[in-house]
Amino acid sequence: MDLEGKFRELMERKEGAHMAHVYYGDPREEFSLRLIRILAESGADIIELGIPFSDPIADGPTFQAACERALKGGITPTKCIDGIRRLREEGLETPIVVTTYFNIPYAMGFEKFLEEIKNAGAHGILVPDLPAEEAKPFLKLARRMGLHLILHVAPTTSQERLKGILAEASGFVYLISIEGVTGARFKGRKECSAMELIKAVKAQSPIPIMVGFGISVREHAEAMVSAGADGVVVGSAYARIYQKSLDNPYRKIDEIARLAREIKLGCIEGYRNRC
Amino acid sequence: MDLEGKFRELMERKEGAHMAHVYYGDPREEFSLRLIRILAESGADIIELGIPFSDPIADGPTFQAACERALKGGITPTKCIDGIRRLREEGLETPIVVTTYFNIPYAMGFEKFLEEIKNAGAHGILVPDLPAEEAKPFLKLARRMGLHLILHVAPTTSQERLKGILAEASGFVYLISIEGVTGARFKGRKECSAMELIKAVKAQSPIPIMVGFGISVREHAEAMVSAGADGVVVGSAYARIYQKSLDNPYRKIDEIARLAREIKLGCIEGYRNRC
Amino acid sequence: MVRLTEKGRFGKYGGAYVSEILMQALLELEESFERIYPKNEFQEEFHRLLRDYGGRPTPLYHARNLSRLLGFKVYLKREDLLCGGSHKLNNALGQALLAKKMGKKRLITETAAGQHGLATVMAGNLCGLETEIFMGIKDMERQAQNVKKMILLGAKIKPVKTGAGVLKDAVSETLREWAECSRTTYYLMGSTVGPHPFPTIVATFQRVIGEEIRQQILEKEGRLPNAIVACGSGGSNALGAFKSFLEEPTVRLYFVEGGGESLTAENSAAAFRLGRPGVLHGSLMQIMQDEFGQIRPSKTRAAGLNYPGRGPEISYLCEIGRVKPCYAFDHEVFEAVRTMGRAEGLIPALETAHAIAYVLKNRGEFRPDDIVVINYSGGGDKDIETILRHFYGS
Amino acid sequence: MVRLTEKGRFGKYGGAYVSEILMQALLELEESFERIYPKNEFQEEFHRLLRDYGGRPTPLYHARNLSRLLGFKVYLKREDLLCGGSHKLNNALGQALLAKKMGKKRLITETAAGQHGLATVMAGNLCGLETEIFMGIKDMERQAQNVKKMILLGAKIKPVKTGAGVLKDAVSETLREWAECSRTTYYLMGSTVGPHPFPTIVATFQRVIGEEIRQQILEKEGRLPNAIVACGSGGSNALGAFKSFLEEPTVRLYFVEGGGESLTAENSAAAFRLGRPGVLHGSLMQIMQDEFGQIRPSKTRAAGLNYPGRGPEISYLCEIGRVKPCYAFDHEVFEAVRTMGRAEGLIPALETAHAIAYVLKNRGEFRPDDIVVINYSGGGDKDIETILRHFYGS
Ligand SMILES: Cc1ncc(COP(=O)(O)O)c(C=O)c1O
Ligand SMILES: Cc1ncc(COP(=O)(O)O)c(C=O)c1O
Repeated sequence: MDLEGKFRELMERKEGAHMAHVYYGDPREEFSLRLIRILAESGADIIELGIPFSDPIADGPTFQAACERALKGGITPTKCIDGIRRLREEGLETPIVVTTYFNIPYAMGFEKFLEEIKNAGAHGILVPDLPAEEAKPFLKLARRMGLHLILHVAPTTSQERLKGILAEASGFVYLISIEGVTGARFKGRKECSAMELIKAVKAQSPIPIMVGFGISVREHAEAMVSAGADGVVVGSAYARIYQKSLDNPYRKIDEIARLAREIKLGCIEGYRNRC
Repeated sequence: MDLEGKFRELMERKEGAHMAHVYYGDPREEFSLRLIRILAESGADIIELGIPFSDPIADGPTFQAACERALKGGITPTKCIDGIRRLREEGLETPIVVTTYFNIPYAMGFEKFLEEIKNAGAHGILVPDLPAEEAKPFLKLARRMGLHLILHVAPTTSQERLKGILAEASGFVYLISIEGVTGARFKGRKECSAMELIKAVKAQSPIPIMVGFGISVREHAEAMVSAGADGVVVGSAYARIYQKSLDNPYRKIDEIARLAREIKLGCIEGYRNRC
Repeated sequence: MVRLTEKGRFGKYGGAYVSEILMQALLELEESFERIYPKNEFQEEFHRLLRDYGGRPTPLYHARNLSRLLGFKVYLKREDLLCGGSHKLNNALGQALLAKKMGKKRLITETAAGQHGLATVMAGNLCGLETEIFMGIKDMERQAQNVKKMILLGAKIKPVKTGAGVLKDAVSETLREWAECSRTTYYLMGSTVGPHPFPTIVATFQRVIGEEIRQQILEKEGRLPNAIVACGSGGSNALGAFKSFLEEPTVRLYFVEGGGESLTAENSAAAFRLGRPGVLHGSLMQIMQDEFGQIRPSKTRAAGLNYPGRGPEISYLCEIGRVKPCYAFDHEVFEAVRTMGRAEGLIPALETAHAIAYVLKNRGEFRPDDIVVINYSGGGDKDIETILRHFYGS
Repeated sequence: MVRLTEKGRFGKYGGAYVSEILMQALLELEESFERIYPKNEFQEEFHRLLRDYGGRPTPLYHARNLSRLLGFKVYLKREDLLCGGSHKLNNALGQALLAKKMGKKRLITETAAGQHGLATVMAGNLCGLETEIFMGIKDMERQAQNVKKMILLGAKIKPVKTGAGVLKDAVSETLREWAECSRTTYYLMGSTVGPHPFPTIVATFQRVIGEEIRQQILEKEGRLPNAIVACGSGGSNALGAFKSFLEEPTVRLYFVEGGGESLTAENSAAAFRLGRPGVLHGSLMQIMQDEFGQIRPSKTRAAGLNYPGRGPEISYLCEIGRVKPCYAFDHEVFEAVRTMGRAEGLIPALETAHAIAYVLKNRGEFRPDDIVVINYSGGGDKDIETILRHFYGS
């Protein structure tokens, strides 16, 4: 199922979408494969598959550590893409969005990279350090290849730029809920700015909105979806669970599955509570 | 006996003069008193009684240490002058020349200082950091009071200044044998410059010449006196002996007396060997 | 919307590859810089501070003993005499003033050798702004003295433990911090790196070096130099020295990077030798990286050269052949320190000593009647422990 | 034969109270200085080096934040920006050039803060002269960084263990050494102390400070300052700053010495407070001494002020009331360091901080429309360990 299909399906089911973000290869490939399947089974509607990068400047300590571990374990972009292929071969139908910092696709050649992930079975690509201006040369390319190049909006995004970004956005728009990095926790005031931003985007564009950064519990998900978001992204919250048991992360799979279900419940409730 | 008398007597006896330099109060006053008497008995014709100063810039390590010890022991210029008085009271007849750095008499008032040492029984004063130019205001004063203000000449002294110094010199002229500080040892080449300087002084003035700095053994004394000097000054060489036994310096008195006799013998032989 | 991208390009290099969160801050910065910088009020204040606080113009010193040793005429552009001991203040003062005029309350930055951090605190205090400095823990050890100085001046120091605990990691961490506070806080970038408009801003504030060189050499020699040699990583002192001569084809420009122990992947910081174009810290530039695009840690004894990227402008100038990229090895660098000390009584920063080492080693590249200007980017006080440990053990 | 004595007097102070051995060297020095100094060749070389090597003129910086704090206008004469980090190079360069022209092969000197020793090695290397530095072992500990720098530059260091192992003892030891080698070796006196002609020579080479102040303040303010404040012990930076204003009755001159912990005999270096005239190291001057004339050791945390004597010229100027002798205590000095750092981003040398501390404490002596020039004699790099230990423990 592709992204459009997924969002249509969820809308019909009156549910918010739950995108689960995993840095592939942390601490080992096999665990990531298992983790992704479990997440998909436990309520993740989209998998955001992160290709670890040496210098993840938009990530907080949790994901920094995840990248570091995965790279130390020998992960490479090629292996990550192979991972997507394996997930598909094993029957995973959940849409996959590949996340990576720009230097990774740049090193391979952006077009080749898109081809590879597309062939492996991904539906989109999300590059945290590729703002709309720099994304411009690649938007058409991605579209032509049938991939969504996901753009971001943030509380700091000006009205003018918001318009421009929404005009180019594809698949969904990744709404950065707070000013900060991944893994941050919500603080009262900042939540507000996310709500306002959701409203502003909604007013201008029908494109689905996925809210990320700092979503870690059911209540966050519920709040965002009830405010009008089409879903939320949870990432560091999962990693924080298994990183407490790195010698045997499998022991944490149940706990992660529980959280995933909780988040999904939040997405559902949020939808119901929409005014 | 005064300085003139002493030099006259020695000339008659065809002997060079042996001036023994002692820093008074090192390590204790009683020892200095004993030391001076022994030196006088063992061949010292003149006693150079040093008043310790905190910053003896013309002295080498041996005498620096001597000053430091004496000052730590509580010696003061007043006590030194009292020491002269005691030596006289106990019957010492050897001429005494007081040596001290300029700040000591300056602090007391130069005139008062001269009075005090004169009254105590000294015959002259020798100030290592008072060159002829700075001594000028004090030369007349000393003469009027019947004290010799001893001037120095050195291998570096120019012909022109030599003339000026000899014109003002009184008692004897202190001929600094080497370029350096007290306690230095002769090195071959430098001895030569002392010899030449002795000749130059002799050629211009009848004033007695005492050669100091670095004289530590009989052969030095002999060489200087045979070259025309009227005597030598030995100081650090004595201190070097007793400073090896500071807890009981009296144990070294015999050894010091032996050296004093040796030096005196050198002075006598030197006189005989004059060509 | 493309305005920024076009402006921030040097050939293919440059750009602004940052999180969407920071785009507004960069646009605001670009707009503010273009509006405030040309103003008389700004120019006067900036130049007053450069002159009276910083000590500009710095001298152009004809190093006669060194020249005799080398066989051609060598001038040193004495940025070590700038307040703080290196060229870094030119930029820090300019940006701190800019931040103040923009109404920011706080400066953040990263530092490696500590020189830039120090310059930032100094400028921050002058302008009444709080300062927070991110520094890799390894660099903190190596530059303990500068760390202490910054603390004394009132800066907060944030030790960065991630990665190798060096400059690269500190830059990442500062970018992360900035994402949280870009509305009130100014990121005072320390070199001609980072997203547009930083490389342009920093180069603009450092341009004074070359402007002075040009005027001074014309006064002293009546002609332009044959070569200008500068060390660098991000490239700020080099660009500062070079910019007034880019259009002068007779002036050869040499950029000396940190060769490290040897030209092998793990032991060097020679990005022009060992790297290729890529994106790091917001900019497309020459970078040391593996085949997959993972950034490789650089290694050199000179903390200030220990960065795997070369700024976009210097990347471009080397690509088109206008600037010759060179390197010097650590052991040559220490020898250059000694040689400079003995010949001229000056102890250069380890970074600066790279430029000197290159000239010492490659004297054959210069002719007896050549005039060579070495940009003497900083003094060795900050490195004195490292230097002495090298020569005399600990 | 009286020529020398008359020339070397400032009132009753001065003179040349040295061993006969050194008299010839002093006369030779006086003659050479008078002959060589006025020569065009010397002046040109000296000023070229001061400018291009040293970084003169040093700025006169209007410290606005500090001025605001104090309530009147304060300028800093930035001798910390001189190469080497203090005013010492002015003198070292001048004398090293003189030594070279005199045909000497070697420089000896003593140093306390290490600044003068460093300046001497630098100047020695420039002029191709060997250098040997005498330094009290206690000062060597306190100024470990400068010791290392001197070694790196090729100087021989002679640790002086006699006495208290501080400056006073190092001067004595250098004089002793000089007595052995005055024919081939030049004693490069570090301050306006010692026998004639040193105080005059040193003051002559430092005079440039005040000449610049005069020109700069007239340019900036159109009038002379109301006060000039300088720290000192021997008095070289103070005299350097003061000499151009001695005949200007409207310019008050303040000389700040090291108060130490308290004004008691064993805990201070305030020779004008605690001393009286006497002779030390060849000169009649204000000296800390006991009732018998034994020199008292001085005590202050600032190594460069830790000398029991005030040079003859500053002794005289204080005696006749032209200069006001003042002091600052150690704890006030450290606070002044912090205040200066926070206000202006500058870390002063502990010596320099005495002048700042005095002004901070006695701001009531100045009026709102006063212009006060503080001679900022040196930077605090050399003292950074001591300063940080004071504030943050070890
Ligand atoms: C003295 C000195 N020179 C050079 C550099 C390199 O920086 P850049 O390439 O920006 O000139 C540094 C960096 O800290 C430095 O401290
Ligand atoms: C920075 C600084 N200021 C002042 C002084 C005091 O010396 P003077 O009295 O000769 O100026 C010193 C001496 O080392 C010094 O280093």
